[in-house]
Amino acid sequence: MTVQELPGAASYRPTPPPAWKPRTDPAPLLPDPEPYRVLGTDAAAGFAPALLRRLYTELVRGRRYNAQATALTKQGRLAVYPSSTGQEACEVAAALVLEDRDWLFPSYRDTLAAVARGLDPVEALTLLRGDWHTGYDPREHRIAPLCTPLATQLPHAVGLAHAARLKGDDVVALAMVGDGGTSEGDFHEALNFAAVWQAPVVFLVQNNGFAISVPLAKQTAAPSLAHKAVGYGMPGRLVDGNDAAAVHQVLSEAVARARRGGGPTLVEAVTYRIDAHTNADDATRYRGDSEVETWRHHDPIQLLERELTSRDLIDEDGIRQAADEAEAMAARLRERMNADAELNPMDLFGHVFAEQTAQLREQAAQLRAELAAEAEGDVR
Amino acid sequence: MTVQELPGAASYRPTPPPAWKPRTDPAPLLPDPEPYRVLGTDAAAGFAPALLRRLYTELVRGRRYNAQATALTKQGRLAVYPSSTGQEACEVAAALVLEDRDWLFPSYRDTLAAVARGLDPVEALTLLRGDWHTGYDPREHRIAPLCTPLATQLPHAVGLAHAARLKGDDVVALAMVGDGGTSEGDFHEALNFAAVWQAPVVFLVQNNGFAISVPLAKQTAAPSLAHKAVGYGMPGRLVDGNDAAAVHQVLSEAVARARRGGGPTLVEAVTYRIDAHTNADDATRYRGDSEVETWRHHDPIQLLERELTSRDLIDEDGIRQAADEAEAMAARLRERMNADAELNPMDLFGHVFAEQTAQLREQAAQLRAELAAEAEGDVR
Amino acid sequence: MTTVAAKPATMAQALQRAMRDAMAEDPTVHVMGEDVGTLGGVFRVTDGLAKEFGEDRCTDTPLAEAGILGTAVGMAMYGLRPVVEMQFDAFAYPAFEQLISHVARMRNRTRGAMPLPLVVRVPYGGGIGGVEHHSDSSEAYYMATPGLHVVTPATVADAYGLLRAAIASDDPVVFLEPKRLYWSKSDWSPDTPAQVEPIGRAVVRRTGRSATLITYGPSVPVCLEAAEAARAEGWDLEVVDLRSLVPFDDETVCASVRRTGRAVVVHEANGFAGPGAEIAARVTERCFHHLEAPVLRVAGFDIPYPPPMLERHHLPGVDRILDAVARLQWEAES
Amino acid sequence: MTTVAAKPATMAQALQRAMRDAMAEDPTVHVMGEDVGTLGGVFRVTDGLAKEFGEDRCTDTPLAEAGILGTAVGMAMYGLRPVVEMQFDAFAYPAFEQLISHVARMRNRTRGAMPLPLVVRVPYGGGIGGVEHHSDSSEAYYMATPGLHVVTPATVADAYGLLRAAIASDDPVVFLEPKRLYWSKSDWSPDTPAQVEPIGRAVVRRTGRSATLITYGPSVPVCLEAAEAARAEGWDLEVVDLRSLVPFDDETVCASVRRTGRAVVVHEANGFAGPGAEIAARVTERCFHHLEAPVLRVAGFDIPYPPPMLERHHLPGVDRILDAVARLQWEAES
Ligand SMILES: Cc1ncc(C[n+]2csc(CCOP(=O)(O)OP(=O)(O)O)c2C)c(N)n1
Ligand SMILES: Cc1ncc(C[n+]2csc(CCOP(=O)(O)OP(=O)(O)O)c2C)c(N)n1
Ligand SMILES: [Mg+2]
Ligand SMILES: [Mg+2]
Repeated sequence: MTVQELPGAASYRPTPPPAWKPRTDPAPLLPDPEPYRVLGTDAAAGFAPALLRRLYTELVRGRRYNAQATALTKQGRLAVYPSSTGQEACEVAAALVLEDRDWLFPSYRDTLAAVARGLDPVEALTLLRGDWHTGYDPREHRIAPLCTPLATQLPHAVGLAHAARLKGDDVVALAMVGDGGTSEGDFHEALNFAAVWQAPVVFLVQNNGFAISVPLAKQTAAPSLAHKAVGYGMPGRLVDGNDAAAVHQVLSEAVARARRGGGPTLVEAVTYRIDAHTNADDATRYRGDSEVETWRHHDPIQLLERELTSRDLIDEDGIRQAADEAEAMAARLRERMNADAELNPMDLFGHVFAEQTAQLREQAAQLRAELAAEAEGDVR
Repeated sequence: MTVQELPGAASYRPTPPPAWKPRTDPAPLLPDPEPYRVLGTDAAAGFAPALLRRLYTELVRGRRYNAQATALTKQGRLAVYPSSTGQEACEVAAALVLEDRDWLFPSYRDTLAAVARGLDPVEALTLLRGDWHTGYDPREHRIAPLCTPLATQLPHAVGLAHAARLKGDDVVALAMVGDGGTSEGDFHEALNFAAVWQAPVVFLVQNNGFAISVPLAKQTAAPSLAHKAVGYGMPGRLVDGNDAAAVHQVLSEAVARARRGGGPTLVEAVTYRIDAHTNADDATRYRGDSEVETWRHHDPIQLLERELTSRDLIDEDGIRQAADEAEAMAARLRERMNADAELNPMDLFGHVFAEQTAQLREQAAQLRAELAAEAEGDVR
Repeated sequence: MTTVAAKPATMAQALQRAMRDAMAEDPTVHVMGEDVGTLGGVFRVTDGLAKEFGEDRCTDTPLAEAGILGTAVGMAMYGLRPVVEMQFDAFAYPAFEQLISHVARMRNRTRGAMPLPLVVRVPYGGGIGGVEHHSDSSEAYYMATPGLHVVTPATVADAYGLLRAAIASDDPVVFLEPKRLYWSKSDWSPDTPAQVEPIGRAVVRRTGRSATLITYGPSVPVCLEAAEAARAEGWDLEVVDLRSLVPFDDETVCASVRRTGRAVVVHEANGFAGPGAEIAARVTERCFHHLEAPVLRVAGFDIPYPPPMLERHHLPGVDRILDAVARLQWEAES
Repeated sequence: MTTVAAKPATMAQALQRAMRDAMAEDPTVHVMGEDVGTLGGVFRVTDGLAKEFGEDRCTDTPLAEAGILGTAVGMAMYGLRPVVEMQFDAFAYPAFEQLISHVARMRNRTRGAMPLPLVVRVPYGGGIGGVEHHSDSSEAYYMATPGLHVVTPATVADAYGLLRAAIASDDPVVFLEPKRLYWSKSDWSPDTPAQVEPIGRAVVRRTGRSATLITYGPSVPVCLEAAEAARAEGWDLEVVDLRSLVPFDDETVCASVRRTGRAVVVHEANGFAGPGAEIAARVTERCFHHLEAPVLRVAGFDIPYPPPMLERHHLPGVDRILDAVARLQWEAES
């Protein structure tokens, strides 16, 4: 076919590219240039005192929980603990904005969010204790298993939210991921699917400045992680991740939007990991004390405590009571974690498939025989 | 550690989140709301007539090349051909904006870009012929192998550009991908690495409206694919992909920017695939004739031809000459492709590793013996 | 039954019918993948499903395999039964992390609380003149991943019956569809009473006394042809079609090998660390004293899949199978 | 040599030293991965390299394994020799498509015009109390992918020598580092004259006459221990350390098995379709008439890797190895 033979050549008239209709107005998708804040601003007045007090209690508990869990690693009672000290506002708000029927998709660092949602802390720590991979029934609690391979839980959240919507259920999924996790392909694919399907899902990125030792500047050159939303056609929100009220508000709005069929939102919460990556990490290798110190002055608990005290919403007694409750929780946790976990080695073969294959039956028999021999040996 | 014991509590004063310094101003990264155009606008006057004529000749050749290659599939001379008819402006411009030392990373649809860059069309078609996987030495031509797994070539382009920069070489890589390919995780990871490393690479997305049968609306909800750039901190440019001058200009600017150390650019060229996905595809299953017809009225060759004729930069003779040259090219190609490809089965073992392993030597010996027996059988 | 042709049906049609019947019976069955909706898949295996059940039940996804499988995991977590199509074998690789780290492990991770009943359909194998990345035999990867069932039909009837079983299974199933048998016909037709084939049972396709050919998927017809040709050489070959690589039917396979005393494993996948390695090793472990000769393997060479013009040299053909049979130390017997 | 401790060195230090020496000798060697720079890697294997050679030579990448390997491919295309670190075995899975579809095939695809000399370092195996996804033995996937060399050291000296060879190789090498041997010591020290170990040669770690234990990586010390314990039972076991799974050293392995007449393959990876399947199959093919008993396998069970508190039940230990040796049909001999 030569050019001259091109069909339609006779009637040729240049037109604008026919497919070009901008699908969405990008302006409302763009995050504000500064992280949204509530505490210490006029916006705080609009918050129910009960909510602020609830947030405070949970933050204090959360901080104590993080400290206790880290202590348990030193006592050999946890294999490893990735602390969320400094990030409690995000952890707690993520749990509190959800209804009971909603689903939470935590990353490996987010045991606190699961606990704040009501999960038994011992069940939440099962994985990190070296006990079974997941310590709870995800369906009972509507909490997906703590996810270790980074960002892989995000498409799960999208699929689950989409499935709920197809079934006509009024369910929202909230998925948590770190700044480092946003670099993974799964982050991209999940956000894209969510936007195309208009799935009722909220993505919460806790930008705590580091992926283990790698600072944000080596992770992305974006104006903010929230700006990534635009490329998927969903709104991006930037929030001060240490301002529990602000995180609660932004997440609540995103959840409400998702619930009413408005589709997904990407929320970037700017925060900081005060502790090392895990108890096994040496943070002095990659960051200076002064940076940590600076962030200690922007502490989520103190921000909220200041708001509460300055407005007489809490007094010394209330503060002490929150601390005491947290201390009691920690004592209970310590005590319960001091009991040895009881595992059944035969569980290794029990849940690979719905029905054990002949091969697994053979292998189970082998282990059973070995265990019997071991037990006999013990007796002798 | 209770709240009260929090280090720094005494000197506590709330500050803005310390890590929050917007890294980049997002405004200049955002693409224009409408695809950029040159032909038929005042901007066209700024173009060297020689460049416009060169583009025209190449578009006409390109169209003819696509038609010839498709015809070769019908004659059983090509195993499959994914035509770029309608997209010649992108294919040609991508080739022309590069210097000899630069690298081109074509996707599976972009044989035309490789040919326009000077690659022997028979070598370019080797893969699609059913002959060896790559028909040319990528290093000799600085053209990466045509890439079938979608978007996987994008990180290669980033790595190569980065390596060149580390070596101090003045080399730019231009990588091509389709609208569908932007959904892959590799797209995301490649753009992110490119921006973080400020690698001299240009990403050209040909948005031709479809990924096989899947229309853009099922692929993304973004305002445009160019808007994805913002989330990586690189500029996004939107261009009319059927306006060869506009594509050439936008790509040239992006290449120049990369060359002077300004980092990567994402270019979305809005175009349309006039032919079916490949010769094996039945496009009537997923799109109507009228849509195709509309796009035929926004044809890259005719857009340019109109510009040239209206400004007396080409006459009937010039048009005929371009067509004749294209025809001659097609005749040569047809003739050369009529000769059977000659493959050596022993090549199967020759390039798995630098040195053949003992195992491959055994297997090669087996095939050699079989071939000998076969040949003997033929003789008998 | 407007979308299914009159009998005899092709394997592609039988697969379509299996999904259609499953979708009609069970509203939780959802089909998803690239081009599965409007187009009906590049092999037309999902033809008509979107029209009949709507796009929410048969969904054209964005082009991202990890995203497809990852969202399917989420859907299964909520109680749906997703049937995912990977467009070609090699294009399932981007989804490996989701497959290995989640699909295969979710049930085990949660001690049974959260099973993942999902099917990953993967067209596999060569012989169709596909250019690079369109002819891989990737079953070894799936077999080496505990927690997955790995199933592959060789006949039209099995295509229907095994896919029904896979969709009904409460475990994740990697369902490998031999591309070059998509258009193969048989006496199966959509009017055949719907027969679900239980997963995990091999079947003897041809009985014989001299030696056993152990095979599956695209190599089954080749082995049957080889067995016919072997008669001229005086060998009476038994052909076992595994149908299910995981779970593995040791009983059927070993019963045959114990009877014949000789075995050759045949498949397209690369030999080294390929499926035949496991098969040869376990048959030897279990039938050692019945074996007159080592279990041999006829497999693809240990090379990346060849270009179309050379693939016939790579694929196990009748001659290569007969050569292996000839090397089964027949003298030793006498 | 400020970054290397006084002798004896650990395996982690020997690996670091191998990269350091290679980087010093060859400016095209680049180390990259998550946390490899400032932190020196989560196992400190790249400790000090960024400081000594600069961040352009030892680069902290964004957190995206496919992107890491994909950009490394591009760097190798331009003539560099990237040494990529995957942080843990299971976190290499996102990079599978790049590995299978490009790394393993680029040389073949271009008929030798574009080799990809790159190394993918993967810490693998269990026994360190790692939570889920931190203890996989993924070598079967790599072995089943033609075009990759697959190498794994079991001693400190080999860690140095094999990694040097891997970096010097013009082919892509998957270099599997047994996590739980990272802190193992030996008499190797950084002062030992730099010895490059050629890839593809197994080594007999202990000679014996009764049977051969064929093993590699983390299971080598276990097998040596088992061999010691076996003396009490009257068995004199030979232990072969494969060192290289691809290419496979048939010569050394078969010479041993032909001598002893009995063999057990030992590894942590799941047994089904695991590395031992190939090893047992090929040893049987080649040594059939020398075998007094079938080649047995002692491997991880066919289950997802267990949680830390149960991993000892999964990992092949001395007792399980001796049980297998006991099943080598000793009566048959007499
Ligand atoms: C796919 C994958 N790659 C690598 C790792 C190892 N890893 C665990 S945590 C971590 C850093 C995560 O950083 P970020 O996403 O910012 O979360 P944070 O730790 O700060 O909460 C890495 C690299 C992993 N878990 N999964
Ligand atoms: C990873 C991967 N998945 C699937 C395919 C199969 N496939 C080939 S072309 C194509 C559509 C590509 O669409 P797009 O990126 O828009 O490029 P276009 O064909 O329009 O040029 C698909 C799905 C592939 N080649 N690679
Ligand atoms: Mg982080
Ligand atoms: Mg397209």
